[in-house]
Amino acid sequence: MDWFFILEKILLISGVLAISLIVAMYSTWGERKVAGVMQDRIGPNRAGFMGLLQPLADGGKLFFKEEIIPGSSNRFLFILGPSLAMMVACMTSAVIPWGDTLTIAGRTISLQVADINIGILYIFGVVSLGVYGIMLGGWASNNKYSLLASVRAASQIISYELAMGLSLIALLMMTGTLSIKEIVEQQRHSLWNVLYQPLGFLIFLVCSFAECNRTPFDLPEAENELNGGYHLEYSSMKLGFYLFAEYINMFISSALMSSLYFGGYSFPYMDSLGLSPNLTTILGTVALFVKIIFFLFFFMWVRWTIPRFRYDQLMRLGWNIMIPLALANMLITGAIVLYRSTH
Amino acid sequence: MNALISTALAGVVMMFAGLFIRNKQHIKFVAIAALLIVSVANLAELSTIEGGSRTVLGMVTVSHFSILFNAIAFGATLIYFLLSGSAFEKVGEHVADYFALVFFILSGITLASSFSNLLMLFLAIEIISIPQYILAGSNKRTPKSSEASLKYFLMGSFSTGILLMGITLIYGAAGTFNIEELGLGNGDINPLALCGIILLAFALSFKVSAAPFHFWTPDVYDGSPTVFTSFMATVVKAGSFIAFIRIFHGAFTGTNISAHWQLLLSLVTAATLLIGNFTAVFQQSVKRMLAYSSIAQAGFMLFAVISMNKYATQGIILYAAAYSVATIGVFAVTMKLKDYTFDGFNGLARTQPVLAVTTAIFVCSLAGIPLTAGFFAKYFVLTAAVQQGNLLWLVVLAVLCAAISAYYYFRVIIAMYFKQGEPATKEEITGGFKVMLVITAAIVILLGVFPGLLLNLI
Amino acid sequence: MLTVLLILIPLVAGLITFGLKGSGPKALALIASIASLAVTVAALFQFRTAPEALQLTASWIPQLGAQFSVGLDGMGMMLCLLTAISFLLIFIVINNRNYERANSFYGLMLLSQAGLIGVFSAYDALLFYVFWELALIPVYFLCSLWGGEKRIPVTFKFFVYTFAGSLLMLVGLIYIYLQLPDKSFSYAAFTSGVLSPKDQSWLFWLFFVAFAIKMPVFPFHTWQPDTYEQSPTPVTMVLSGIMVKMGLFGVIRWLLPVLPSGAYMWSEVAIVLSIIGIIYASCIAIVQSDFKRLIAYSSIAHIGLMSAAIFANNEQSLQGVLIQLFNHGINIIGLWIIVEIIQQRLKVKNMNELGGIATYAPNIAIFLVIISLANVALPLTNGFIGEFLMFSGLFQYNVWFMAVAGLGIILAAVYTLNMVQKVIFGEANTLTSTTTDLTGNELLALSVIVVIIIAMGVYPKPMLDLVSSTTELVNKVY
Amino acid sequence: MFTDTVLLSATTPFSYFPIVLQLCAALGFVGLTMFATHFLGPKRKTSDKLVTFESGIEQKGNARQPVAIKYFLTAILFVLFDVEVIFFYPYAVNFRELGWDGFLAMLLFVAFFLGGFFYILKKGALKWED
Amino acid sequence: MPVQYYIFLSIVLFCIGVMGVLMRRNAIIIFMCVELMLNAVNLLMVAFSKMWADAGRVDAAGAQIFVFFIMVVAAAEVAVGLAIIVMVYRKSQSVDINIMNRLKN
Repeated sequence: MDWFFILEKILLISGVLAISLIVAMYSTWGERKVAGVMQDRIGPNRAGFMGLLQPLADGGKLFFKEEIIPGSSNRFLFILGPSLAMMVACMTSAVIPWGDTLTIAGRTISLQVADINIGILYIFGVVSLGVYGIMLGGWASNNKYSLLASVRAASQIISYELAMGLSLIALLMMTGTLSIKEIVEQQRHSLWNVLYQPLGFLIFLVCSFAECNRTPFDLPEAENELNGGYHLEYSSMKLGFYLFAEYINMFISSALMSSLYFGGYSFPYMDSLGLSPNLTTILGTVALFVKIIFFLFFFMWVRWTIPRFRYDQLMRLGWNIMIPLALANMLITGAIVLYRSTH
Repeated sequence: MNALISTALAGVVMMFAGLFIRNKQHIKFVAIAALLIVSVANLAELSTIEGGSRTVLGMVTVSHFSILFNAIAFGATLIYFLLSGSAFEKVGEHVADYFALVFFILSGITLASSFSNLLMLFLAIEIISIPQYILAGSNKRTPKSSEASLKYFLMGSFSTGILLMGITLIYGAAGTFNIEELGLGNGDINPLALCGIILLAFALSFKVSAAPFHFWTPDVYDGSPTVFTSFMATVVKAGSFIAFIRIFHGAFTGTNISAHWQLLLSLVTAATLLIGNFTAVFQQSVKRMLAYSSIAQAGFMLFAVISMNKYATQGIILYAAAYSVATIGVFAVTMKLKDYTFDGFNGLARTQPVLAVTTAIFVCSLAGIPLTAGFFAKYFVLTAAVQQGNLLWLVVLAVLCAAISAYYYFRVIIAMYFKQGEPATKEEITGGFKVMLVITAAIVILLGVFPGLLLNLI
Repeated sequence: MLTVLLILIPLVAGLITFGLKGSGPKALALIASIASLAVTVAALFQFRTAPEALQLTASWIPQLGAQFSVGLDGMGMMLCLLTAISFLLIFIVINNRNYERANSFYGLMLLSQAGLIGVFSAYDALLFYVFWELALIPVYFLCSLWGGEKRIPVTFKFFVYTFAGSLLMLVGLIYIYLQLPDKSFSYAAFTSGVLSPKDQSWLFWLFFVAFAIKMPVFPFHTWQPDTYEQSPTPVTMVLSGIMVKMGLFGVIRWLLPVLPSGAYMWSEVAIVLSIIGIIYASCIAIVQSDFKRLIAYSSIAHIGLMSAAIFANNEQSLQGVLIQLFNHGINIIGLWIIVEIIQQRLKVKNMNELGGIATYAPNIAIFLVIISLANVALPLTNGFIGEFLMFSGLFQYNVWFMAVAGLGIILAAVYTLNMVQKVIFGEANTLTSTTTDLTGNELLALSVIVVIIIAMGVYPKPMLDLVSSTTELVNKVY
Repeated sequence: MFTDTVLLSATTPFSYFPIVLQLCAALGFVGLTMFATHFLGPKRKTSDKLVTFESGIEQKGNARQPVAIKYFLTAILFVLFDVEVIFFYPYAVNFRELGWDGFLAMLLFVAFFLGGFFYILKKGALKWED
Repeated sequence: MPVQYYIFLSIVLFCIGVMGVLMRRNAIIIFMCVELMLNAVNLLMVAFSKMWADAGRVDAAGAQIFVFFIMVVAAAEVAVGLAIIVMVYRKSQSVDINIMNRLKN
């Protein structure tokens, strides 16, 4: 047993989890700031410089709030719901390559927690567990609004998961692998996938919004229809978990989109700069985070730009437009790839 | 392959027919036309097969035998559509879907008659089973129907699990799913394989409702809409049997291995015969009687499984045809009556002589009276068992049970001819229906006088 | 060709009859039975000149080696004759009856005739089996539709008994078929003697049970008295006069030649069963007060003697059996005709309510006496020669068997004469004093029977000649 | 029958080990936080506080009533179509080797997929308006 | 890990499923037990596939394809089965299979 390996992985995991949490926290700050800019307001500015300590204040408040579990709820499931949501959010980051390898003291350290050859399937598998968190929470609350919201959320998430899965198939046809690391490496030496798969990316993007319950797909949490949705009865850190999970999911979605379509930790001319490998790796990781932050901003941008869909519009978009489009994209990609490889 | 593809396509066509055709009666005609096309496609393949069989991708082996069996299944279904097709409309709204499901079942049956890979066996069994769960529960007006459906579903999926475990264990022993390459009978017996075979035997006994795995049958058959019971108890059962026979004859024969499961299955056969017959004797409802009699008949068909010779294959072909056609006929008549008990048949001979005569012929065929198809069906499976050699005790048991079966089959005749009563029919008996019944009865008798008509084709 | 015609005439006539109305069925049945008799007589002549011409073999199910093979030997010829005569007599006697749904009645009667002739002429084991079953179905319907009060359970018992028996026989047939090298059902192949004695010893029981139920032999007889009692009398005539002969015929034609060592091995058991049947049936007959049941039990006793004689397996006994097949049929039909006549007039079956008929209907009395005497095998009646030969055959086999069976003769005399005494002599009561004498057609039928009784009693040689070929054949096989 | 696909040349079970580590870490984090907040917050429970919130009016009946069958239908359809999607994955990974034959087979599969899809659309299984 | 561990685990899971089906009365739980059985089979199938691949069979991936088919069929069964259970529940407000004994009469 290689103890250094384990130590290295533990460090990496802690780092990734910590960064996820920090990014999630500052996303809330970012969100309000973006909202402020878009609506010509200032946004949080009291706690610390430019309100930078606001997320800490919010987090602390959630910690010290009274914990309420409604009398008619199912206690076990009530606690399990947010825990599961948070767990799932924490698990998806395991297969995302945060960077290339670092060489420290003769050891080659990969900046990916686990490079498994079915990375994309793993993501799908874990993400689809996320719906349990919402479903359990909504059902366990024994509240009509929560239940309705959770049922809506479940329907929405699973509907868009179909189109999401289909849109990725076209990508797989081009790359021929399910390992995310390999997909990134391929882009390092050629053009970004988004240039070959614009439609696929678009579908994936839309579906990511729906998967994360982000506006314009935030029906499960529609506060003016459902009093806040599936986490209506939650308080304290349990509510915090739901909120955090959502932001972490956004973060991971952004990372995934960057990795699959925008070259991940690679950036143009990275191999021709003549820098040391370690430096290149660090620059790559920075590049990845730049991309992620752009996508996070995009999430917020959309939120304050587009109004919420009606439920039937949402389902129609998912089933009647996204799925056929994704299928068509897949078939066209397949035909072109085959044609080019045989001629 | 033609049959497989065309039935699946026909199913899809029927699904869409329901969307575009408003008139329910036209749907029936579309179904009949589709079935005719399927039959023709099936028979057209006969001439293209040289040297007995053709294997497609190591998954499906199309042979003369399988085509003939398909033809019988399609023929029986055609009779079923013609006799009982109009009863579909009374079950519920989604007539076209019911027809589509029947076509999907048929495609499962064609797969069952031609698989050459355990994967395809599994798929065949499932394609046969799953539409049946739906058909069983298709009458939404009565709780009986949905409960029958639930019961069938739970039992059916349970047996699927067992089937899969059997297949997995066999794979663990043999390293392949291809039936021809399994090679279990040679050399020492692998305990994994033996366990697998036993599990497979159990699961398939479940599917063909052989005792002691039969307990779901009466309830399900009784609860389901009669028109679907009639299909489930006949064509579908024959289809499951063909799968049973193909796998056990094709893969598990061999000097060492067959003795092990043969004893087990003979006991199952004996139990099936005894339970099926003795319980059928005490039934008051014709529908339930037919359910139990289908168990009893399964006992006879099991002979074909355990005897493993050419009579067995011929026998199962004849049995499938004879049993299906006759039972479909009896069910068709039963469905026209208001009262499904034996008393409901009282005096039918006086009011509806055509119905009574044809029913009498069907029932005689089921009892195995000579000059009806049922006689030669029984004859062949008994011959197969006698030739097998060490099953004579079972054969004697079987003929005694056959004599008992005459009791409950003839109760129908007694009720129709020897008792007084005014049987109430649900609807006007049309001339077309009578003509179809007479044609069906003629087929039964024709096969009873000249079984060679079918046997020549094998 | 004539043989096929013999089967076809009643078959086709029967099917046509179903579609007729009014008095059509009656007329057609009569015509068909006359035609049958004529063809039978023609066949009889052909049999004397060119017996091979009665054989016919046609392809039926080549896959199984089953053929449509029919033909008539001496025994078959004789039984066909018996069938033709019996059916004609039955139709004559019931000519003035009007049955409900006459078309079905006469149609089924004719179909059963076709089945019977098929059984007697089949030379292919599978064909034999098919006819064997087919003869049963119409009779089952006849009994169930036109029988007495308890007809449904009773005839059902009859049906299940015989059906179970015949299915056992089917198993035996299949087993033998599979043992044969050329996989054929033909008579020649079946009698080629390839079966090992071990196989024969158990196959014997499969066949014997089937035949024993039909005859019937103790302990397989329990269906018989009930069925005879409940059936309409014309059907009882068919049952007791001809159908029971199917069992005996089966033993002689199929069991003995196909399973000679089996029959040899179990002959004592078979004889003991038969003799128990004789004594048992006779004893019950003595205490019986029901007219029909008495005759039924007497029939069991007679058949028991025949069956015992068959298994005694020597030429004399066999000759006796063969001739008795015919004579017993004639006698018992005669008795049933009388029963039918009395019952139709007085509507009672209990002999204690009868008596003194001789005074009011002397013709009935005369015929009953003659036929009863033939039934107890008085010399110069037809019963005598057969029973004599059978007893001498049994004597050669085992003296004690003969002695016990002989007791049956004495008992037969007791109950038959008792019956005659009770029915026609003694005090007439108010009921019996209304008896009217025979009508024309009854007189005709009974006269024919009496003529046959006396002719056969005085000059049995033609009949003995007719069956000699069969006797020789069977003994050769032994 | 089947060729050796990428599925078989799998990475060793050991490459999944870090995932187990991460699972432990996530479990630990979630558990700890839950545990901590349980003790950190004030606890002043009153019966009114524990009543479920329904926009300020009193709760009527049990919330766990059957919801519209549409949701259920969507779930079922997802299960079916998702499994069909799963079939595309091994195909997509291997589709270069399978070539045009494989593509045609996949077209047939897609045709059936679309057949089912249009069927449910036509049947109105996804109509949310009513 | 040796394949025996997987076989043992799968058999245990399978037996739990079987016992559940035979002993529980709630239709949903029975159904879940059936799914457990199927998943035990899947696990075993993959284990055997690996075993035969290690033993040098080139077509051992077939078992993994089989697993796909099991999943598909299981999905179809889920679709049908849940629909049936919902239908029964809406009729009788219960998914206890004991109440279904009224079918017998």
